[in-house]
Amino acid sequence: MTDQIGKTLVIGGGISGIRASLDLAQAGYQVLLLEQSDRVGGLLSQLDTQFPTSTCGMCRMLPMMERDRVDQQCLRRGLSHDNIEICVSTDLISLKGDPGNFSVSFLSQTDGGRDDCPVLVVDDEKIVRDSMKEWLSEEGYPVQTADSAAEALNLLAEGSFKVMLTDIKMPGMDGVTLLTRAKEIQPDLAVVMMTAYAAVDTAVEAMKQGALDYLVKPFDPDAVLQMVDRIFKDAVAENARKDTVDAVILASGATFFQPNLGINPYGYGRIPGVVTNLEFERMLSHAGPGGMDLVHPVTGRPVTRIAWFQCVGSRDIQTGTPFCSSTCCMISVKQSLLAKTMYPQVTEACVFYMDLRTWGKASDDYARQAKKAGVRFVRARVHSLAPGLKENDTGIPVVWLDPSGDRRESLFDLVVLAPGQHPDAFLSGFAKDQELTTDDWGFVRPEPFLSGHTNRPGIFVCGGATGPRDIHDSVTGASAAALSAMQVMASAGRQTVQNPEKTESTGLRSDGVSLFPGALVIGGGIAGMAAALAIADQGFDVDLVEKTDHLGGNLVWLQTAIEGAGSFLEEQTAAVQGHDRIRIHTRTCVADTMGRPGQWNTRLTPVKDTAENTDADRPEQLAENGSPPDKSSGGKSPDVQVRHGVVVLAVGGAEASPDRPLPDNGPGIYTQQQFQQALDQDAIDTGSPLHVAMFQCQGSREPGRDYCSRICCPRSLDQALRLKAGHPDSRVVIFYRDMMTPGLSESAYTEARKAGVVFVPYEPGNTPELAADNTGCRVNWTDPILGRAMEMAADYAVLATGIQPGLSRDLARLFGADLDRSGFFDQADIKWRPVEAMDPRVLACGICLEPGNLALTLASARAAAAKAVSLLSRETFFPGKDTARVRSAFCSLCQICIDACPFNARFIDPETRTLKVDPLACQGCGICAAACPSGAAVVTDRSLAPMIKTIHAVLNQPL
Amino acid sequence: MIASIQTKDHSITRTLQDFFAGMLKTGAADAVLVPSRMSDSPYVKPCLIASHDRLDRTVPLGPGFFVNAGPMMSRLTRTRAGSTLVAWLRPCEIRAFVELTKLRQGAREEVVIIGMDCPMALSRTDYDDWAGQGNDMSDDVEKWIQTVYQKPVTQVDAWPVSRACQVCDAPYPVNADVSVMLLGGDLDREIALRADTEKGEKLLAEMDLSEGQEPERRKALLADLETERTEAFQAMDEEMLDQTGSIESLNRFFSACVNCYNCRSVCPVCYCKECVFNTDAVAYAPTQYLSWADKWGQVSLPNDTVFFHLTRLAHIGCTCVGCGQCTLACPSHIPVSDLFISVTRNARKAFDYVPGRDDAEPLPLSVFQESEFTDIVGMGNKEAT
Amino acid sequence: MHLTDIREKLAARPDLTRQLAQVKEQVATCIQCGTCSGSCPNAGFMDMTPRRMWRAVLTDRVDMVFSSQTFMLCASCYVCTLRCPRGLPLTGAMAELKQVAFGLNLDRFKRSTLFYKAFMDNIRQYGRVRETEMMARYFLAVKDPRVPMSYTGMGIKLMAKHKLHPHLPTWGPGRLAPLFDRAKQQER
Amino acid sequence: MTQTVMEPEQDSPPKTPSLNPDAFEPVAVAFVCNWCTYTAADLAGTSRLTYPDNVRLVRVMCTGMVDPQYVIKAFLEGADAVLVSGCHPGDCHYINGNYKARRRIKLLKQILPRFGIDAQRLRLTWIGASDGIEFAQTMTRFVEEIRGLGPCQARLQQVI
Repeated sequence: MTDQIGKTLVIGGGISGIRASLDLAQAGYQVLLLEQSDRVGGLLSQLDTQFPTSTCGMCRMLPMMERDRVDQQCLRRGLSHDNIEICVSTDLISLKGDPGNFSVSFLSQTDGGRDDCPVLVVDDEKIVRDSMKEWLSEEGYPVQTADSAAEALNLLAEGSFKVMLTDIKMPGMDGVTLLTRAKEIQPDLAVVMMTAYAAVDTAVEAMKQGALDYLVKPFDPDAVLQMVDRIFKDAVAENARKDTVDAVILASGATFFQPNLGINPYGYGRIPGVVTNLEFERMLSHAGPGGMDLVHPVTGRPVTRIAWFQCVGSRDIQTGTPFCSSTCCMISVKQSLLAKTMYPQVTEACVFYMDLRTWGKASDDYARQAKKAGVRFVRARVHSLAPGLKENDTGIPVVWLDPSGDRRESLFDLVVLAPGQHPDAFLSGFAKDQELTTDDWGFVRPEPFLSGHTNRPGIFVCGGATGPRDIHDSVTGASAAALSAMQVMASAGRQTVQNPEKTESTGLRSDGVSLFPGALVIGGGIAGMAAALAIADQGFDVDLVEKTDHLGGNLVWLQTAIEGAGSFLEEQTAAVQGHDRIRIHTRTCVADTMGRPGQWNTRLTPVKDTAENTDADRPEQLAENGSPPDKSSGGKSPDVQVRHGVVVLAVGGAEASPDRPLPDNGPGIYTQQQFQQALDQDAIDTGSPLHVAMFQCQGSREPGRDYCSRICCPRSLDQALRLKAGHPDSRVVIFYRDMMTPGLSESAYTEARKAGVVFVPYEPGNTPELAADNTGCRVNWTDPILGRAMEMAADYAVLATGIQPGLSRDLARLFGADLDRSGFFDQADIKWRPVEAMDPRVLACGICLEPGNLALTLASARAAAAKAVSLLSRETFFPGKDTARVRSAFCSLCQICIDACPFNARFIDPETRTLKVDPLACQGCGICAAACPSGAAVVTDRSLAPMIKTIHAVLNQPL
Repeated sequence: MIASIQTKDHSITRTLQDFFAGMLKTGAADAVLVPSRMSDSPYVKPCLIASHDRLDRTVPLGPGFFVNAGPMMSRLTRTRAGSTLVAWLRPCEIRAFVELTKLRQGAREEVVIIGMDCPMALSRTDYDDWAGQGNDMSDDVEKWIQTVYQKPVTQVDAWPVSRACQVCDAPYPVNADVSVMLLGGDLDREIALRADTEKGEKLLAEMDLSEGQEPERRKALLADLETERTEAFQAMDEEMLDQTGSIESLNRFFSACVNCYNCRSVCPVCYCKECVFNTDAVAYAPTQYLSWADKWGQVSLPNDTVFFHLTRLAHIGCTCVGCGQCTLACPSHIPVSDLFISVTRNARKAFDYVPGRDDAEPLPLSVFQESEFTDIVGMGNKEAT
Repeated sequence: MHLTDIREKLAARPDLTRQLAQVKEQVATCIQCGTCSGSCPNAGFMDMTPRRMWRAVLTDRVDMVFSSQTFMLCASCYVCTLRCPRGLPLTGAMAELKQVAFGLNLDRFKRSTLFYKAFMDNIRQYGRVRETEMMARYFLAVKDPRVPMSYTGMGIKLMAKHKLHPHLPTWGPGRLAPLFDRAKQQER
Repeated sequence: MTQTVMEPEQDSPPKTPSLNPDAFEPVAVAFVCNWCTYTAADLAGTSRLTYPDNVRLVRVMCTGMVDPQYVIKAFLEGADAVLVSGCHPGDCHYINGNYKARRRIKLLKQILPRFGIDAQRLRLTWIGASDGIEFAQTMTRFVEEIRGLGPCQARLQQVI
């Protein structure tokens, strides 16, 4: 045990790095944040708005509690937190060690660049001097030359050098003597002898006298550079700062494909008006070129017709990129929507895509908004671009093939390319140095079932370094990685920094607030278990509530479908059951809760036998018209009271039931889950050639359930491949709208095509017809490419209906949270605070939060646990200095301020009948003060009296 | 459901008194709130009466209006009392109470509101004149009733109707449980009551009344009143604009104001426990006054007069019920309500808000829509005032 | 009728069936994005776009495949192969379809088959194309007087532009025969 | 004091605000939100974009904390114009403060022009964190507009 404060190195200051750093800092750990560029924020500092909100909410990442420790400002202006040391323009020099003891050295780019490494070249041959000078200068080294040892000594006396490259045989004083004399003048000078092959012995001798190394003539430029670079780096490493950290989070991000590399079919860099989406983002921004106007970058004329090309450097074998970059579709949806709505001049906004990947909870609806705004979406890939005719430059001609096979042509002022995400050079080097396991494309491959763990203990990874990621997944993954780092620091016996107020000799602040040191986790599926375990492992009591009689949730039926999931589930269940800090309550649900947020006292009650399990998570007293729960059994109440400071909603969800009427539920019609279970139980003979038709988006991505469930496409592909592996003559046809295989899951799509699975796209309103009777199913459809009516007799029809969240509004509201329009947990911010309610003490994970696969579920569970742990780790919270106060003498209890407060921070204390402020929820915005007519709601310095003074002061300043 | 009470002894007042007494006797009401004289003085104030034999001094209908009963209702209903209260209110009092319930200053659950057609009240000084010193006002009251409910009047004998009442755009009950339809009625014979809510129906059912109907002339009379009052409002609005259309003239308008804040004390929707202008929020250092005097050459005290009135306009801009109490209360005879009614009735149009119209209608400043008022955002749009 | 015809013929030729299966395998990962068809310079003359051709191959619609002239019109310019995001050997696949079509000896491809044969023979013999002789041999082979008639207009135009040389200097037989033999050998 | 008053960086002798229409220099108060418009103002500053110092910035955490009383007071204290500027809809750090501000400004615009304070003297704008150019342009244009309107009456004498 040591009283050392835990410290984590975070590599990369993009949003993943910021998120991980803030989580660690809020938990009280120290963070060393290294960033190569000159600012934090990464890519996001170039994006004014994000999908699917068309707004920016980056500042919502800032912690809501202990706000005084963080600069309350837009993150574009910078980040500052007491516990985070931020080093921008800094390179990582080396990293060695093990969990609990990594030594890291890093160097600011501002000190010790190559221009600080002057080189002296001494040779009597001019050609050698000149060529050496040319090679080294090109690389940025300041070079001086001397044609004799004597001149060299003069130069050495005048100024200092880091490196001297000297010939051995020279007229006058020879190189070896020069070496001795030079070392007298400048003992730390690195001297490299240059010699002909014949004189190597002399060179070796010179090394005994202090030369660092030698080069054999004739030398090749690379060898010279490598030698000087090595000396430079060693010298630099001496200047580098060194530190010791317990854990490392790699958040170095990804880079964008450069469209001008390779065959460049779209003429990026050659054809004026072909830009990347990042360049277009700047054009859209008022801070970019063109200012408030949207103008052509070359001609300066207003832009009216814009085309977006998807999959540039993604899903393209020609650029060595078989994977999908996950985010580009939505970036283009956003840009086209913004262009169309911000600039009425834009008459044509047209997105050319292959599959519109609007996966996840809110994206599909966003794309519908874009369609409504008049953005045209064309399922076509444009093969190449040629510049328009110069003399009448009317635009860039774009030619494509529409789905019916007709060739179309249109002119566009701008073509916006959506380049894919690729691993960057830093990542490749780091992965190699640290021997991290990477995938075929160079992204770091996380360990299965351990989101963010690399093969190296103590080194965690998140964000773009693990593959193409959007903000939401990056932020979630970053919090999960922060949890892993916290676990390393805790097991190394490290401490957290507690509030400085506590130790100040000037006296203790008396307004500290503590949370009840425990967590209530509702839902015993894999999400709930993972969250419970992570919280309990950090030393906090957890009550885990499960409505059924067993743990595991959906993973129970899914376990055979996912490789390794069975034993993972078994391990997790055993760990939860064996944990001395976890109390498991099966066949139990939440009845009601008392107390204020953070100091909840929640009553758990057994699920009644008669109750349908599916409704059991509904708070009982609300479900039954206010009648008190059944306490009659045995005269003694079976209810349990639980005190907790945070709550994690992990109630999961289920496969949605098919929305459209099915033909008598014919024998061959299965839902995706039913089909999976039949496959897993060998109820289907995959060894014989089967005809199977799979239908995607059954009831999803349509009004009513207008989100993509994100899991059905990969599951269908998995099932199809399994059928094809069982018998190659099996005929599998997948009817789809857009195959949602973002990121690296694209490879399963390709595999399925290779295996001969037939994919048939359809549009809503033109759904294939499924009929069934005792003899089997029949599918009729029109193939859009062939333009022919097709028919298929199928042994099985499989309907992918997607996920239906299982969270009831009553349960969410019990803890001050709510449901979103799709019935999932309403996140405080879908991008920036993805696992929290507006109140950060209310968390959610798994598929009641958002649709996702096992990896995403585990990531959200660990992210939620990270939030819970960082809150519970604080013994006392001291409210911000600007926390709102109530002058009760003036308060009429009109509750206008309660309505106005965006954070539910104000409430009427039932005991005193006075208005109170929850100091941990209050963000000091002052909205209450503006709403209150009586001046009873006050926020330090942001109320009437000081504002009147300020107004007077500013108006009476001299001009 | 419309019921009818037969008028007894040609006295409408007596008939109504009996009606209230009946409620108390049958237990349909535990108490009634009715304007009443406390002694032989002519002044009437809302009185909470629990005993059926104490109704003889009540004046349910009459030209005296000294207190808006809205805030009194707020006092009586702030927390549950466990009893049924029947309140006899003027339309502007109902409006005030509805607004106060939205501000959580009261609750309707235990109240049955009987609202009446209210053609007018007299100003305070005119009322004094009208009532004289007479101990028995009953004949005058009956005469008044027979006059004002039969046709639009702008004055009763020599006494002009108060300005706020002259421009009142809703002289009939809105949002009451029971509406007493007096306008155009054959009041010497019967009084018609309409139940507007379940609670109202229950009350009328318990009173065991005969079936009635809306007076035939009532609708036409209401239309006439509306026309007349719209015109009166426009005239007042123009007059006010003329008198206060600039900061300079506003200064003049309020030049007699002594910052007594009576207007806000009697205002039924100025619900603050303590006005912010009475707190340290608007207290200045002596140097501040000197600095103003320096800036303008002089500074008249007390200051912040216009600041106070403009703030009050902002605070009650949507909720002013137009009862005219502020004018009645002003010691300096400033027609405060003329200004407030003219400004707020125009201002609230932007939010399509009418105070008292609907319990469920949220206060305009407590809610918002994501896409609204886009015309007031940005530069260069020369939007209309 | 036509379908049965082609199916029967294919069934009788396991080698061609195998070749067709290979084509299907080559284009299996096609995602019907249409890049091939958009980039094809001859697409405008084809009765069916290459994309639809691949779709027909993948859905085993041999009737559609071999009632089309699309693969016969492939000029082997390789643009589609260069642009295909799936990296599919589309030009090669077109060539294979040509071969299967020749092998099936279908009536509708007779003229194309004969034209190709005349062309290749001509090259084999001379090391370059001698248009007049090639066309003459082609016309003889078709055995249909309407065919030469249909080329008359084009012939006259070409002659007017001095693009046809009725009296070509003759030089000895070309030396391409061994090359052709070797290619044939390799194909096996 | 949490709100920062941006002092105009000037060493020249103070000009007395002149009421002579020929030499009229307007004075305006801008309540700017800490997260967006203030950041934009900061960006304008660091980008060396100039804007007239007639606009006095008062930093507020959120436009939603601008009590109508502040606006009224500013006019009565002699401001020729008042600007309230914050985050674009949806961007608000406090979720919806800007929407609430919009309603309050709407109400003020229903009331103040009635007393001769031209509606153009009260402005509400959304200026995002990265809109430094827009900020500078808006300020310039704002001042030009007020200059055109002339001094606000309330500036000429004490409003009691």
